[in-house]
Amino acid sequence: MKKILFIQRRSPYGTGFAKEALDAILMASAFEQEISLVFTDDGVWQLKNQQDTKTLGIKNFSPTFKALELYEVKQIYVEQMALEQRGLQIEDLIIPVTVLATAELRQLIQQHDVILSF
Amino acid sequence: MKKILFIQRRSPYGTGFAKEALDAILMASAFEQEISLVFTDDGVWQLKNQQDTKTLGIKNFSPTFKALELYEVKQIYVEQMALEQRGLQIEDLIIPVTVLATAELRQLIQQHDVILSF
Amino acid sequence: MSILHTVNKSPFVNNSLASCLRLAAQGDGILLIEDGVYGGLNHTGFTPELEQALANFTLYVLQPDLAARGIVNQAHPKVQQIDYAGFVDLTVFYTNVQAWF
Amino acid sequence: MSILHTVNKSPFVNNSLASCLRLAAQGDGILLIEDGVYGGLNHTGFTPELEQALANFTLYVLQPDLAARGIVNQAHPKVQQIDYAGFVDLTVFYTNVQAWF
Amino acid sequence: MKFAILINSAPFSHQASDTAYQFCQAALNKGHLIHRVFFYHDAVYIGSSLMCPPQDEPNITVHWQNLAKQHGFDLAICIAAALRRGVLNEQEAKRYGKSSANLAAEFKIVGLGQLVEACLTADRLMVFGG
Amino acid sequence: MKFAILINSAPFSHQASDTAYQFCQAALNKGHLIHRVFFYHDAVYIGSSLMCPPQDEPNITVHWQNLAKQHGFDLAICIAAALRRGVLNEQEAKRYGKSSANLAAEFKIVGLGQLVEACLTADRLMVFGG
Repeated sequence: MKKILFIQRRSPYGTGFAKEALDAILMASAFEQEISLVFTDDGVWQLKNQQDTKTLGIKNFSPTFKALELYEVKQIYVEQMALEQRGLQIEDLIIPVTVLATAELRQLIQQHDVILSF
Repeated sequence: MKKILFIQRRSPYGTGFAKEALDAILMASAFEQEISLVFTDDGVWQLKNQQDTKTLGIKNFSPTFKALELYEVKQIYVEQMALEQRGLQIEDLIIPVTVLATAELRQLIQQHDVILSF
Repeated sequence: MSILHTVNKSPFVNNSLASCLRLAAQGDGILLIEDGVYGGLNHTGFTPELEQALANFTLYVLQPDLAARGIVNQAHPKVQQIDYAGFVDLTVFYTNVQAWF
Repeated sequence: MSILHTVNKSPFVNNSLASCLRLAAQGDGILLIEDGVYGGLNHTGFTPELEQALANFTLYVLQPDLAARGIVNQAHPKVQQIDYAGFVDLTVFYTNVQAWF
Repeated sequence: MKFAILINSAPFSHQASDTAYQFCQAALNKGHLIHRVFFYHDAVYIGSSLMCPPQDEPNITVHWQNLAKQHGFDLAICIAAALRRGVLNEQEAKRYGKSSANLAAEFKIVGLGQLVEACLTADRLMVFGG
Repeated sequence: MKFAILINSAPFSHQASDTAYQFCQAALNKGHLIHRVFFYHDAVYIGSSLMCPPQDEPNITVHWQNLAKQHGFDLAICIAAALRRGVLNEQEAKRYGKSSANLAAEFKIVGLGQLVEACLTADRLMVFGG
């Protein structure tokens, strides 16, 4: 068994990275490995609640994050500093997450076998 | 006759913007309009001398800048601050340019009818 | 003569908005679109720079892009929210347009 | 256990190198490639941050990317210049690799 | 007002082509004219006839086709950018010995001069970038 | 060492696919193995058979084909990313009612599971990003 870490650093919608990264996470969850997700930098915007893409005419993929628990993806981390810089609190996020200080996140990254960053 | 301004803000090679922007500049020069070029931010790296792409196996397009004079593109400007931040001097550039202070560049931009930025 | 500047990159990631603010002239308009709308928020690390910009420029933000990102309520009160029709009107009101990306 | 971080964006434009420096651990290696090599230069506005990074990490820069950009002579003397073969060796030497882009 | 539109980014990977489309729709609704939409850099991929987006995602190529047909403006793809990236009409496919073309209907492959001409003709150039 | 390679960026527009190619060549020269090269996001365009780069520019598709043939590794293109962007093999072209396919020889269209499998099998995953 390998410990796989996904690091999400991109905002949703502006580029296609966030959406296609989520597809990769869901796929990885089928392989019964130990999966962790980290959201930092503009990646924390992916988890912002109240997203409404109707006027843009593109798909709102943020509800899919709520399905992660069903896929047994339960280790979901957010860097505290990334939230603070963006004026966000955990209540603003669409799913419950574990908030990490920068030093804790630094340690967490070292504990994984494979790092997929998007 | 329209006054057309090309603003180059991207480094060469990392992305394809710089090269394809240069193609557009050469094309515009055939229309006998008044054309000005500005290099700022990482765009000043496009003009760095001594570029050597042999090991990368991609094409070095920087010699094309020397042809701009033949195409009657003679108003070529560089923002002083962009050079300074990057440790560059005009002697490091492949062609002669006019160096502008930020305030001068700000004025120059206002004097154009069409702005094409890459 | 004044210019409408459009900016589509997040100021937390990219220098496009910073360059725009450096090179726009007093009285110009700046419209934040796509990921650029993250630059138009209140209570973020970028807000002090935004408030400085508000002294020299008129700031606009594309509301549909705020809505998509779930941040309509976080928008700075002095930044004007417009829709696509308003975007079109601005390009007519200002005499030229420059895109920063 | 230590990680080789690769960074391919210019620190003058993008926050990738800054994020890498924040989240890399003492003893990790950082390899600057593509437009990332602009972060490995001497006498630029970024050099003070680079020199701070050199206290905690080993910095490498891909020489073919320096050469393409005409900046071999501008590289910081404490940043190790390597070729693609050296790049491969580093990925073996370190136990994991993380890409910042 | 007469607008020229320049799009620089690939579909899906960047929002720019969606924004450009919404802008054009709004401009036309207000009675303005679109002189030409010019697809440069990775935006040439928007002219591919082979895209098969999922049912719940918009098909940007079809959106442009409909808007251009309805309002009679050009969908112009830069030839040099398109050849490099493999967006070909029948003529170019034949010239380069390729077995098939993939340029979508309504789109035309043109020279870069058409971008400059559009800048000179229009009242405003709008750039939607990458 | 056994490497898995993930490429995320379009050809021409980003240097990442060139860097990935040079890395793979150097790794193979040193006797390492490439398990699979996985093309995701805009990198799926690298598998297009229709690209016609100018004579003085390298053809990255041909480079990958030659390297893969010589060393016997997979050139795997993500099916979901490829369908969206219009990179199709014969089977998908038929399924979606398209008149032609444009997947280059040696490239295979596969599921995203092949990326995960590559991560689990290889000693190192190398990501070349956008």
